[in-house]
Amino acid sequence: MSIAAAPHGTTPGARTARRIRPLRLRLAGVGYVTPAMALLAFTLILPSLYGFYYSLHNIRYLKANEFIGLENYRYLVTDPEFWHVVIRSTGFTAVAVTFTLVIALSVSLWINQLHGPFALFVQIVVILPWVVSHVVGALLFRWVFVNDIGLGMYFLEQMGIHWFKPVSDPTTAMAVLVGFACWRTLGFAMLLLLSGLKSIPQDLYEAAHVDGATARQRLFAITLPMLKTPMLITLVILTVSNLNNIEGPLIVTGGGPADATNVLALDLYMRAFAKFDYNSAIALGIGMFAANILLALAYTRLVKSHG
Amino acid sequence: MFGLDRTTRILLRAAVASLSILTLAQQASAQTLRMWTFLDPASGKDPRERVLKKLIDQFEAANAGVKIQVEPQVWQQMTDKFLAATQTGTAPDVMWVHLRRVPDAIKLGALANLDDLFAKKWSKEEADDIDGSFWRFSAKPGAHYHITHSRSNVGQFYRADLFREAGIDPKSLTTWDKFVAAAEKLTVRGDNGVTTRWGFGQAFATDGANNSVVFSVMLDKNGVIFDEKNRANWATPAGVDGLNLQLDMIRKWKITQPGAVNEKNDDLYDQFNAGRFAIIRGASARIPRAMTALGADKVGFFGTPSFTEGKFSPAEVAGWSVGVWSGSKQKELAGKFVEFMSSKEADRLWTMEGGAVPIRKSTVKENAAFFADPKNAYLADVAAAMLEAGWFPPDGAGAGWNEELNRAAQDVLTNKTDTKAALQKAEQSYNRAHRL
Amino acid sequence: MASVAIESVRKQYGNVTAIRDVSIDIPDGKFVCLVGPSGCGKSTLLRMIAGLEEISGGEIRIGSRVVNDLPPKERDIAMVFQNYALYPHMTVAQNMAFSLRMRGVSKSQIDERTKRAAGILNLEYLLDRYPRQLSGGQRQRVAMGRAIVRSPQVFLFDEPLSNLDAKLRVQMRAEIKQLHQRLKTTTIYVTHDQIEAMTMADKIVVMRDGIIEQEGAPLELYDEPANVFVAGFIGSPAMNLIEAIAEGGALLSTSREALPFDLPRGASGKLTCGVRPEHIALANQGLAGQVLLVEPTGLDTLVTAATVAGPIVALLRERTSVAPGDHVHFRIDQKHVHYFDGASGRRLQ
Amino acid sequence: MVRSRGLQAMNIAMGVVVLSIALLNIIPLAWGVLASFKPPSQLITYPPRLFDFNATWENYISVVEGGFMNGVRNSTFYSIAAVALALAAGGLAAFGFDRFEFRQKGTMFVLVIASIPLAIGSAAILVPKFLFFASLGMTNQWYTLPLIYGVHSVPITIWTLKGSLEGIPKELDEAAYVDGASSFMVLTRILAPLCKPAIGAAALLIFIHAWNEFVAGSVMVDARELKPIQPLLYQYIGFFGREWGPLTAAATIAILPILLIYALFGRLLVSGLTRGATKG
Repeated sequence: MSIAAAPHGTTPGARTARRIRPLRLRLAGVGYVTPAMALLAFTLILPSLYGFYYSLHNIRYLKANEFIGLENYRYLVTDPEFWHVVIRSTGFTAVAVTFTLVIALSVSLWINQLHGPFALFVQIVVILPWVVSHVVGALLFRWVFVNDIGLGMYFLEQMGIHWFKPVSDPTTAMAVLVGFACWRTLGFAMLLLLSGLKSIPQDLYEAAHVDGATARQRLFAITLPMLKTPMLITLVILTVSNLNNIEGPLIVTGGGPADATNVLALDLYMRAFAKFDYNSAIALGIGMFAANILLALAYTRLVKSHG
Repeated sequence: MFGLDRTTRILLRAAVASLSILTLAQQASAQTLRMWTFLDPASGKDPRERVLKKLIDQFEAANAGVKIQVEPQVWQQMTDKFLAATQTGTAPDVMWVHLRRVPDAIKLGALANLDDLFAKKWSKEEADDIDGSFWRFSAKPGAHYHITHSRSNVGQFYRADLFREAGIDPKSLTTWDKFVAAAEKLTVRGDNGVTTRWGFGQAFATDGANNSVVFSVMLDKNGVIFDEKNRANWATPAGVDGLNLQLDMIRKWKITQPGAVNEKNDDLYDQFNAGRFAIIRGASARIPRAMTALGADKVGFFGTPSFTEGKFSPAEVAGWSVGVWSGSKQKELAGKFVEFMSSKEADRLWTMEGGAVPIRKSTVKENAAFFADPKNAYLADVAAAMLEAGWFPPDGAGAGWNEELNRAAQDVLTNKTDTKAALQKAEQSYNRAHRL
Repeated sequence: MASVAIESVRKQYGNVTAIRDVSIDIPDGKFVCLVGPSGCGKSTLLRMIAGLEEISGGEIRIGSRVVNDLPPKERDIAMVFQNYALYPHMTVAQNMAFSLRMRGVSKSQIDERTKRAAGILNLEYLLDRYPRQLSGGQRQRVAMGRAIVRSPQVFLFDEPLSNLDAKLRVQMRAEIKQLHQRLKTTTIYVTHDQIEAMTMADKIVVMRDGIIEQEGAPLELYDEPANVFVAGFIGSPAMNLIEAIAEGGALLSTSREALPFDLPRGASGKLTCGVRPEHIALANQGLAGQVLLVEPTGLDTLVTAATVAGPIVALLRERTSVAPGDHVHFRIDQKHVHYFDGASGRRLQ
Repeated sequence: MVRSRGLQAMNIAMGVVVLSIALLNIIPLAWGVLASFKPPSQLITYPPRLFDFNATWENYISVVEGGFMNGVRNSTFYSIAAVALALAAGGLAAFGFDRFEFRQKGTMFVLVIASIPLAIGSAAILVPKFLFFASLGMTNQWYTLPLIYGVHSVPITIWTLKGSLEGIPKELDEAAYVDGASSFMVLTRILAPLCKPAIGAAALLIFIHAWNEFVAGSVMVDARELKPIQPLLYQYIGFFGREWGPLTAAATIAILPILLIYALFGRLLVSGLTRGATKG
C-alpha cells in the first residue's frame, strides 16, 4: 500500500481483513461445508457418541446391559498398571513423532529441489513402507531386522555379534518400536510436508534472494513459517497415528519384554481381544479418543497463538 | 472436476468400469444359508477348504434350491463379530465359534439348541459315536449347542529326522527329566560356543500365546488353575515349580533360546521349519502346514511330559464350534447342514482329505489303514493326547490366562522378579480384568 | 457503456464506518478518478461498485439498473487489480479469454475478440506465455487486456500502476488514457497518486475518511480547492499552507508578525492561506526568508526557505544561483492566494 | 539459484541420509518380493537364502486362483470411490472454510479437527461402531466401505486443501468473480488447478488409506464378493499358521496398484505451480 501522506484516519487491516461479503456468498459458504460436515457427523461423530453411550453400560458378551455411568472409566483409571502404560505411550509417541518430523522435514526439503522422474523415484522409495500392507510391512520388518533367522541378525552373527537380540531387552525393544514407527510413518509425513513446500509461492524466494538472504535465512524466514500449517497437520496425524498404531507393538515387539513396549493401543487390543474385558476396553477406547482430540486441538491453539 | 483433467478422466473411467463389474452382495433368499468361517472354499488353498467345498456341493446337490453362501472371516475377529451381529440381527445362519468363546455365545443366547434341531433324533449308536469331551463341553445348560471341528491341542512338535538321527524315541519322553535330557542331546553348540540348534523352542510373547509349560505343570500337579470362584490361583507351589521348570530350560539347561522371552508362537514354527529348533511347543492344527514345508516324514507330535512315567500332562484344547444362530429364520435347514458337516461321510473327508482330527470314533475304527500310515500317524497321536489330557476351560472362566502366565515368565527373566511374586502379579492382573 | 450513479452509499464493518453517505454521478463514457490517502475508502467504494463488497446502505446504479444485490458477473463490469491477479496456470490468451468462456461465448468469437484486444495492447507475441514468464509491465498490460476483451459497460481500475517503476508508470498512464479515448468506456480509476488523477481523469473525486471532500474537473480542483485537505492533496509540489490570524484589519502569522497577504473581505479570526509554489517568485523585496534547500529538476527549481510564515516552497521557472543559507525575498502573486476558514478548513468567498 | 559451499555439504549429508532410508525401506520389501518366488521348503531357512532358491510362480498362482483378484477389483473400486468422495466433500469444504465467512465457522472447523482422531483411531470403538452401522442396515453393502474410507479421509483432506488455499491470493478469486465466474467456477477453474500438489498428496493419502485399511474391511462387510484385499491378505496369516509364500505374493500384487497411482498423482508433487500468481 502507498506511503503517501495520509495523516488522518488510516484504518490498518481494513484491506487485509476484507473478504467476499455479499450475503449470497456467505450462504454459499455454508453450502460448501455442509456435505462434508454431514458426512463427518453421520459416519464419525455420531458413532463415536454412540460409543460413549455404550461405554456407560455394563458390557457382557459385547452386549450393553445395565447403565453403570462412569464405572468403566473409574475401574480403568484405578488400575495401577494402566498409568504405567499411559506414561510409556506418551514417551514413545513424543520421541517417535519428534524423530519422524525432523527426518521427514529434512528429507522433503531435499526432495523439493529435485526435478523430473528422479524426484518421483525418490518419493516412491521413501513412501514404500507406508504403501505396503501395514500388517505385512510389520511382519517383514520383524522378519528381516529383528528375527533370529532374519537377514539383520544373520549379518550381525557373521560379524561375531551373537549376544545382541534387539527385542529381548527392554531398552532396545523400545528403540526398535520407535525405529519401526519412524520407518512406517516417514513416507507419509514427507508426502504432507512436500505438498506444503510445493504450495509456497516461488516469488517469496526470489524476493528474499534479491534481498540477499542466505539459504539458512530463507529456511527460517520463509520456508518454515510458510510450512506452519502442513507441519501442524503432520504433527497431529503423526501423534494420533503413533498413539493408535497397533501393528508396531503387536507384531514387531509384542509389547514385551516385561511390558517394556506395552503401549495404549496394544493394551486396548489385549483388553478387548485377549482378555475379552470389553468394559475397560471401550472405556480406554473412548478415553483415547478424548485425549487425542484434546491433543490435536491443543496443538492447533498453540500454533495459532504463536502465529 | 478439480481441474485434474487427464488424471480425473482416467480415474472416472476406472471407477465406472469397476462399478459395472462389481457384483453386489446377494440378498439372502429363503433358500440361501449364510455361514461364517475362516475357511474360504472359493480359494481352496488349504485341504480343509477343499473338503468344505466338496461338502457344500454335496449338500446343495442333495437339497435342490438350497445355496450355502460362505462368508469367510478373519479368524481372530470372527467370534466377536458374531456376538455383535447377533444383537443387530445380521448374524449368519451357520456360525463357527472359537471354542473358548462358546460359553459366552451360549450365555448371550446366540446359539440354537442342536438337540431340538436334530441331535434328539439321533440313535444311541449315533450319539455314542460323536460323544466325547468336546461333545460334553458343548452341553452347557443341559443341551448341546455346537459340534467342534478343526480340533487342536497344544503339545510338542518334533523334528522326526533329528530324533531318528539322535536315536531318541519321542513316545518315551513322558517325564520332564527324560524330556530335558533329550532336548539337551538335540541342542547343538558350535565351536565358538554359539548355539546353532536349540533342543526345545519356546515363546513367551503375550500376543497369540499358547499355554506354556507352567500351565501344564499346574494342571498336572493341582488339576486346576482357578479356585472355586474362578479366580486365578497360580502363586502356588505347583505354579512356582512349573514356572521355574519352564525358565530353567533357558537358565539352567540352556535348551531353550534366551530370545524366547519375547518371541511368538508364529516365530517358533518358522524357526522349526528352518531347523533351528528340534522340538517346539505348538498347536496340532498347524502340523499339516509344517509338513508342507518340511515333508511329512520330518514332523511329529507328542503330548506334554509330566512328573509321572507314562502319562501326559494336561494341555488346552482348541477348536471351532459349529452351531446355528438362534436368530436364524431357517434354523431347521441350518441344523441340517451342521449335521451334514459332522456326518460320518463328512468326518471321513475332513480327516482323510483335510488332515483334521476326527470327531467320530467310527472314523478311526473304520479307517485303520489310513491311520496306520506313518504319514498320518500324528493324527492318532494328537487324538490320543487330546483324549488323555485334553483340558477345557471350566465354566465361568475368563480369558487371557496364557497371556498373563507369559507375562510372568517375561517378568522373571527380564526383571529378575521372584517367581512367586511374578505369579501373584499375573493372578492379580487376571482377576482384575475379570472383576474377580 | 453506461453511466454509474452512486447515491448515499454507506459501508460498515461492524462498528467501523468505512464509507459514509457518498454520492457520485458518473456520466456515460467519462473517466473518473477516485483519489485520496490510504484508508480513505476509495478502494472499498470501487469494490462495492464491482460487487466484491456488500453495500450497507444507499444505492448503486449502472445504467438504469440498481446493482446493489447483483453478483459481480451480472454487473457487466471489468476490473484491473493492483496485483493484476492473473491466473498463473493459464496462458495470456487463456487469461484474456476466461471471462468470455464464463459467458459461453463461442470459440471462434473468443479467438477473434482475444486477438483484437491483444492487438490493441500489442500483446500478440505474448499470447502463449504464462504470467510467470512476463515482466511487470507486460503483466499489467495483460491485466488490461483481460478487462477490455469483453467490452464491458464499465472499467474499474484499482491502483493498477502502483507496482510499476516511475518511467513505466508514466508510459502506462498515457496508454490507459489513449485506450479510454479510443474505447470511450465509462471508467472508474482508483489511485492515491494525484498526478495520475490529474493527468487522466475527466473528473476527480477526492475522498478522505469515507467521505467526498470535493469532486470536479482536474483543473477545477487545482484552481479552486474546496478545502485545506484538497488544496494540500492536489498539486505537486504541494500548495504552501500558512496558518494565519486576521486581527485588526491585518493578517498576522501565528507568531504575530505581519504577513504579506491581502486580507479577504469579512475575514476574522483564524484562517489558512494557501499559495501554490509556482505563484511565488524571487524578488528584491517582500517576504524575507533564509534558504534551506534548493532542488533543481532541470526544467525548474524548487527553493525552500524559512520565513515568518513558516517554511515556504517556491517554484522558479528560471535557473537561479541562490544557495542554502542565502537571505532572499519572495514576491507572492496575490491573485492566486487561497483562503480557508481556520476552523472548518473550508474555502472562503 | 546460487549455491553456497555449505549448501553443497548439506546436500551430500542429505544424500547419505536418504540413501540409508532407501536401504532400510527397500531391503525388507525386496526380501518380501524374493520370498514370494520361493517354494515352501526354501522360504524359511538358516542361513537365510538370498538368491539361491528355485524361483517359482506357484505362490502367485495360488493367490490368483484363491480369488485374490476379486479383492483387488473391490479395493480398486473402494479406493477410487473414496478418493472421489473425500476430494469432492473435502475440497468443497476447504473452499468454504477458507474463502467464506459464516456463522459457527470456528466451531465447525474444530469438529473437523476433532474428527481426525475419530477417523485414525476408529478401531478403538469398533464394536459400537459396528452396532451403529449394522442396526441401520448399512453393513455388508456395496457402499459401506467407500463411505467409511472416504469419510475417514475427509478431515485431513479439508485441512491439507485449506492449507494450500490459504497460500493463493484472494485477488484471483475476485478477478474471476468480476470475469463472470460463479463461486463453484472459481473453485474448479481457478483454485483447484493451483492446488494440484495438495490435491495430489491428498488423493494419494486417501487412496493408500483405503487400500491398506484392514479393520473396517474385515468387520463391516461379510460377503466374499465385497471383501477388500487386506482381509483377504490376512487369510494367509490364518488359523493354521502363516503362509509366507502366498502372503508375500499377495502383498506384492497389492502394492502394484499403489505404485501406479503414485506415478499418476505423485507427478503433481514433482514441481510447484504457484509462481507468478500476483506481484505485490
